[in-house]
Amino acid sequence: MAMITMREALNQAMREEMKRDPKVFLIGEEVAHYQGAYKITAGLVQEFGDWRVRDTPISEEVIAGVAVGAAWVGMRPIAEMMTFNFSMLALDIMVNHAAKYRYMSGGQIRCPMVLRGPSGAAAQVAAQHSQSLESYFAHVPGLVVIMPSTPKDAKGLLKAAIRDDNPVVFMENEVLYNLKGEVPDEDFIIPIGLSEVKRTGQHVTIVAWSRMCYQSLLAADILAREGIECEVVDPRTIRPLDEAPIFESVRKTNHCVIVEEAWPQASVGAYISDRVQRECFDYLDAPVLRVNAPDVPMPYSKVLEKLYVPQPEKIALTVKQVLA
Amino acid sequence: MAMITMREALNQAMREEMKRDPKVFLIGEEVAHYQGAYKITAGLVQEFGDWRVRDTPISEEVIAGVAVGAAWVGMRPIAEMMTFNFSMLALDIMVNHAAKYRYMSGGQIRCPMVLRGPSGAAAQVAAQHSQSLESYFAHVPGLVVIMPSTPKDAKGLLKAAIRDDNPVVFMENEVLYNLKGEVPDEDFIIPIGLSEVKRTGQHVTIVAWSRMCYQSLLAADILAREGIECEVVDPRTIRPLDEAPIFESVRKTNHCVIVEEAWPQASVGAYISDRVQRECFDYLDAPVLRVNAPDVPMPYSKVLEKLYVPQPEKIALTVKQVLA
Amino acid sequence: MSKKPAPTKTRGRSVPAKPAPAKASSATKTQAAAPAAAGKPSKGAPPLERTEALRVYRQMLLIRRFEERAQQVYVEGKIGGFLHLYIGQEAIACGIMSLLRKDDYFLGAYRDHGYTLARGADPKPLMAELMGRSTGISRGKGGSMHFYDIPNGNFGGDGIVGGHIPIAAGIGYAIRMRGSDQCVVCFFGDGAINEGAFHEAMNVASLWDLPVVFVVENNMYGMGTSVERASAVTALHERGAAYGMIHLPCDGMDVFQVRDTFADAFARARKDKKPTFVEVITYRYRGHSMSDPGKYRSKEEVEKWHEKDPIARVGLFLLEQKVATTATLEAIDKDVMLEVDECIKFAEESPWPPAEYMYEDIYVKTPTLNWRAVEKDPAWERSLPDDRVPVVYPPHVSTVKG
Amino acid sequence: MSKKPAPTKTRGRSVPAKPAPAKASSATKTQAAAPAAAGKPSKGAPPLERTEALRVYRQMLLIRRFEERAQQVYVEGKIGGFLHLYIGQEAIACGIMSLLRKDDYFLGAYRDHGYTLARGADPKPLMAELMGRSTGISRGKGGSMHFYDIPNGNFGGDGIVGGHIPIAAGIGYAIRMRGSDQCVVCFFGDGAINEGAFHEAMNVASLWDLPVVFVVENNMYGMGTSVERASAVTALHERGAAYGMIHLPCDGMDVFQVRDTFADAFARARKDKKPTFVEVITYRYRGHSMSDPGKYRSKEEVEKWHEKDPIARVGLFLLEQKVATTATLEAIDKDVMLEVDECIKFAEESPWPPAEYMYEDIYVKTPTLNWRAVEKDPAWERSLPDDRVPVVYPPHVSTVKG
Ligand SMILES: Cc1ncc(C[n+]2csc(CCOP(=O)(O)OP(=O)(O)O)c2C)c(N)n1
Ligand SMILES: Cc1ncc(C[n+]2csc(CCOP(=O)(O)OP(=O)(O)O)c2C)c(N)n1
Ligand SMILES: [Mg+2]
Ligand SMILES: [Mg+2]
Repeated sequence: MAMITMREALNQAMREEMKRDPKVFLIGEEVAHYQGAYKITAGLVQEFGDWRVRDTPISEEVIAGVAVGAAWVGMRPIAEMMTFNFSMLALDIMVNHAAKYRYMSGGQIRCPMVLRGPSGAAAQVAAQHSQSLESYFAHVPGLVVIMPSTPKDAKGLLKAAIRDDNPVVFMENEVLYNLKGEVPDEDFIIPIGLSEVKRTGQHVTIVAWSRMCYQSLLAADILAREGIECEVVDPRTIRPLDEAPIFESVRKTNHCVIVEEAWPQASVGAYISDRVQRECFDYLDAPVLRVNAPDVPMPYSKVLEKLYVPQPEKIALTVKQVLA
Repeated sequence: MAMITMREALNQAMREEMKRDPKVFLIGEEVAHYQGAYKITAGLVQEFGDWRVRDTPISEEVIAGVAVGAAWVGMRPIAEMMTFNFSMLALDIMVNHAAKYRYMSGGQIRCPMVLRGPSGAAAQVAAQHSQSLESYFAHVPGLVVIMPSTPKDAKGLLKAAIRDDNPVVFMENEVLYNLKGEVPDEDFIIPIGLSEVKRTGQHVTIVAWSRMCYQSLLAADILAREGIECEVVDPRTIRPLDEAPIFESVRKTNHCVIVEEAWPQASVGAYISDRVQRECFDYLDAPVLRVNAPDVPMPYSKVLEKLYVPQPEKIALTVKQVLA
Repeated sequence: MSKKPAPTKTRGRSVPAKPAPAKASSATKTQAAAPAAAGKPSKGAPPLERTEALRVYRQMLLIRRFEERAQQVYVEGKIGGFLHLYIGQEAIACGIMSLLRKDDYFLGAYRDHGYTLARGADPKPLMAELMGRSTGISRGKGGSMHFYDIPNGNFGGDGIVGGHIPIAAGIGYAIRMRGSDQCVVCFFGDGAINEGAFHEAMNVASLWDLPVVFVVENNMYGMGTSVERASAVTALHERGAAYGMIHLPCDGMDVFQVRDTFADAFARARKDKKPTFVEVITYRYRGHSMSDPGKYRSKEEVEKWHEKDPIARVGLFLLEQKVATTATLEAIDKDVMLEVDECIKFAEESPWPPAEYMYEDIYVKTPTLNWRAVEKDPAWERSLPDDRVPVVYPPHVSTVKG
Repeated sequence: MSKKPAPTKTRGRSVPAKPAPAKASSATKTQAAAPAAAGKPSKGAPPLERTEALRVYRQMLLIRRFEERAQQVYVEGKIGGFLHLYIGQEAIACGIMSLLRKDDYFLGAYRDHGYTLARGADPKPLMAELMGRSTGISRGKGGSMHFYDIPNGNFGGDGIVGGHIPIAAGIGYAIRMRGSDQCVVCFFGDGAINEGAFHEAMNVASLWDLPVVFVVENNMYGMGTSVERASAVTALHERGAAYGMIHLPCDGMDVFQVRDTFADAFARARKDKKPTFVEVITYRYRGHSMSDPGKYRSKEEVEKWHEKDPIARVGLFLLEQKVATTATLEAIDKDVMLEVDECIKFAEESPWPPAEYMYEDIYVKTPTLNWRAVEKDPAWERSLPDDRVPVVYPPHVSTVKG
């Protein structure tokens, strides 16, 4: 076990899979000679050359489109969105093509690709650059959506995503890139669609993923000092959703809080809430509560941004509210 | 009161508003000389000329972009998506521009535009042409989303949308275009954000909009014969959501079924379910149940399509299940 | 065999050309420049063998009769949704496919019957697909707009105008990684070139030297909108100059010229790995789809194009060359009609897809998945570990260093 | 005053040009064609009045000093997020704004400090915006990438590369509807022209004759990617030919040439309603943003460009023309420094935005809304019935029949 950052974990995952399989290649803006806008792909072009680590023009529809076409004929592309804020320009490719051609062809086509990059708020990059758009991908049958919260999960799940034969949307979080954690030294993968209980507790179940899982664990520490034991479940994969462990936990704690960095309406968190009230109806002592970004665009000023992003204190407050 | 189709109602709304205000204009693919792919804009170019009824190249990003730019400098554009299946190509313009510039400029900019067109399944147009993507727009603060279910609502709400000073996404349903209904003869609007109880009943609350409201009313007829009285609430506006009447109804019936044509995950219906379990927790005798399209792409064959689209029988079955 | 006419002549003949002088002038300039830019004289295609010529004739006729019958059956309500007919454009698909190698790829838009038939697919599963039967080439789940035949490199029909163009660049990219001399043909319409997707894909295909042959089938209209009302420059192939890509026009009503033009383009793709942008000038005889009466076109205009009928043209050639007699041609037509009748029979006798089909072919069953999570999800539960038909990849994928 | 140099010379000087012969040849051709296409001899701009020349000099200097200080303050942690500096490109914004009419519009990308200052905005609220204060021009909610000054027709900064280009076409469309002789300037970078949005917008601007002046500021790089590695044709203005649009290059380090070039473009937009595509060749002295050390550029290359410094060039001109003495210029610089100091002071003394600001400026409070539905929603509850600053529309909107 080595202590490495999520940045290193992601970089290792890609390097190892590219070594393992010549069909794996990387394509995106500044991924090669600039070493990645966030340095996630550092060193790869030196090792694998321009055809397997490809800098592109600023053309998101082509970045995703090239990945889809190459995947259809047997390659295993990893397409990087410099940030997922720009992925709306590639959404048609993912939703109408990557997710549907297998179906429309009666099972003749497969699309083993990964669309990856940072998602969510960074630091003061304002409204257009601070969005959590996982709901756009989670809404769509035919796609797989993964959002890791630790270096280990990031490496194991990215390796699984690259080996997976379905189109996978792999959403990272810029703020977590420098987060350190233990990662096994040997070759390993974490199965897609496997949630993990990141902390056990008997009073309340917190469902949270990516950066919000991290924030929730901090909230759990605060609450523990007050004798409130939170069970924090990290789905890790958003689609398909590993529901059973969530339901199991709620049936034990009888209380549920869902923490999400995205806006509240028509979101992943709303769906999990719907599933919990449906499957744990007789076990809930209180309605499922949710913590989200306010239902407004992200402001630039740091004093406002701090109020915007769900903080441990706010999560703790909501937990007390659900237990009240 | 005249009996007219939803097609005529939409056409009248645009004609009347274009007469009323020279700043209103229409832009989209085939909206002018072809009279509209679905003939919604028939006769308008003859009356208002090419500058106010503009045929465009097949360039969705420009259709929405031209509308946004014109709106910023004081026009009131109506941009047509031939169908909302193509709106992903215009999504960045709507989400990162139409919805955000007012905020990012500290209130200097307004974007009084309407993005409209048919949404949802038609008849055997298969996976890429049968999508209900309202969740993509409902997710986003800064946008208004409207989905009418009757000719009267269509006319009154489209007129309101055109007069409204915010960017409005107005999603119609192709299958309802020929639906007839009574529409007032005098000039009228229906306020945005006003839901309507389309049928009163005491046993169960059905929340449904657009075509699904129509299907739910058919289901209510079937159930009435068996003595089950459904209250059908049509939000009509998806964002902002007029919640109070929904909660009021559920507190009366103690049962809730949400019917949605879209896929179930990260959707508008999931959010309404979350809101109901939250606000009506102590009133619910059973979990909120949902009827959706199956979580798969739309198949072409008519025998499969019939199984795919939520039918009155399926809705009725779910109502019985929630009451069981 | 007809040689390429001077581009300007082609334009004059085919397009009611009224572009602004600036545009026109720059137009001819670039056109003239194009072949030169190829850097070598046009070789053209080898003359058609007598038998091969007959085969192409029969194939063009099969597309036409197949679609004429489909149109009838549609009116009878046995086909639903959109039905876009290729009638009038047969020479393009047949000319190109007559040169395409077994291991090459192609993809196009929703007007896709012609490509699939020209590639030699059995027409029975195609008619069955139109009728939504389980024996359809896409198991009844795609319909008219979504014909795919992957074992033959057919990535078929896209319902999103322009959406498949970046994907074609991706197939070209994979070919370069492999280092093989395959190529990919990307068909799209005159309306599609105004989508951003076209622009982004053309730039990278030229920038990275991808073996993609871009074919804009300029049939003069995108639905009801003429090229003049949609594109600022009406000589569409000139858009290629913006990407430093070799670009030229071609008479799409003449299968021989199509073969000459594309033989060069394929050679360029295989040897030099360079893309080509060809504007094939043609016409769709029918409305955009079954719901379109085509009021925006004059009777005279339509008739003018029927005089250039691509099938009649080949028929005439066969007679002139004494390859066939009127009797032979009639016999071929009869034979084709019979084949289409059998397609209808096959389709109507085929079973409807069972309900389970709805949940199949969404995901690939993969070992990287936590099975327990999805055991109740039919979309996963009914997924297969492999594709329904084996996709042809080259045995070994070699990657080239850039 | 310098006249336009032969395009090829400009290219040679500014771009390490190694395009393939095919591209190069077609390049020069189109370039030559362009001015001709204008159909009338270039008139150029009126010579700068002595006072006006001094004003432009001071303005360019203000942009540079303002950004140099912003850079310092950023390092001190008083500015957050992205900070993209315009330093090196000042002649473009200042040359263009010196010709723009009060009722004209413009918009650009995130590298937007220069445009806003050149348009004559008070720099204090701009520095306050960078520091996220409530007195900022966007109330502290936009930051460096989002300067807007609507009363002065400034639709400012877009963080989505290419996203604002279709919007510029929409402003041009509104101008045509009005029948006024306004025009709109759309600034974007060399990296933006490979976005589909550029393609779609250029086509309609030319097709519909929209009074839009498209300005690609070719500073040789999009982040770390050089034009050669991003665009198949490196003479970027040639992309204009694909849309039949008049297109030409311009030396962006020379404010006088900028004025000459754009005076013609504006005249064309106002009189003929025709768009123009100008490639302004320039260089960004700093990294792409504060996080970019700019390793991808050689010291020599950067120095070569500093020799062409646009501000020094104007200073020299002022001295040669005896408009100013070295003393005057130094006095101006001192004065500018003082003004920037005051900006910092103003910003640092300004209050932080209160929490309520987060919920303001999202929706317009409109009579068409059912108020009861949103009374608990702060985003609606705090919305205003009007804009925070009155937007200048022409008093009466007349619509023209096409
Ligand atoms: C992205 C997108 N926009 C609009 C449509 C609707 N549509 C379908 S076909 C068509 C016209 C296409 O014309 P063209 O590209 O010339 O092809 P043709 O039909 O002439 O073969 C349009 C606008 C679509 N399917 N996809
Ligand atoms: C749609 C989109 N894709 C990618 C980015 C990330 N990005 C920001 S600036 C930039 C480079 C733009 O270069 P250029 O257009 O030349 O403008 P310059 O920075 O040189 O002024 C990129 C790739 C973005 N902001 N938006
Ligand atoms: Mg066409
Ligand atoms: Mg640049």
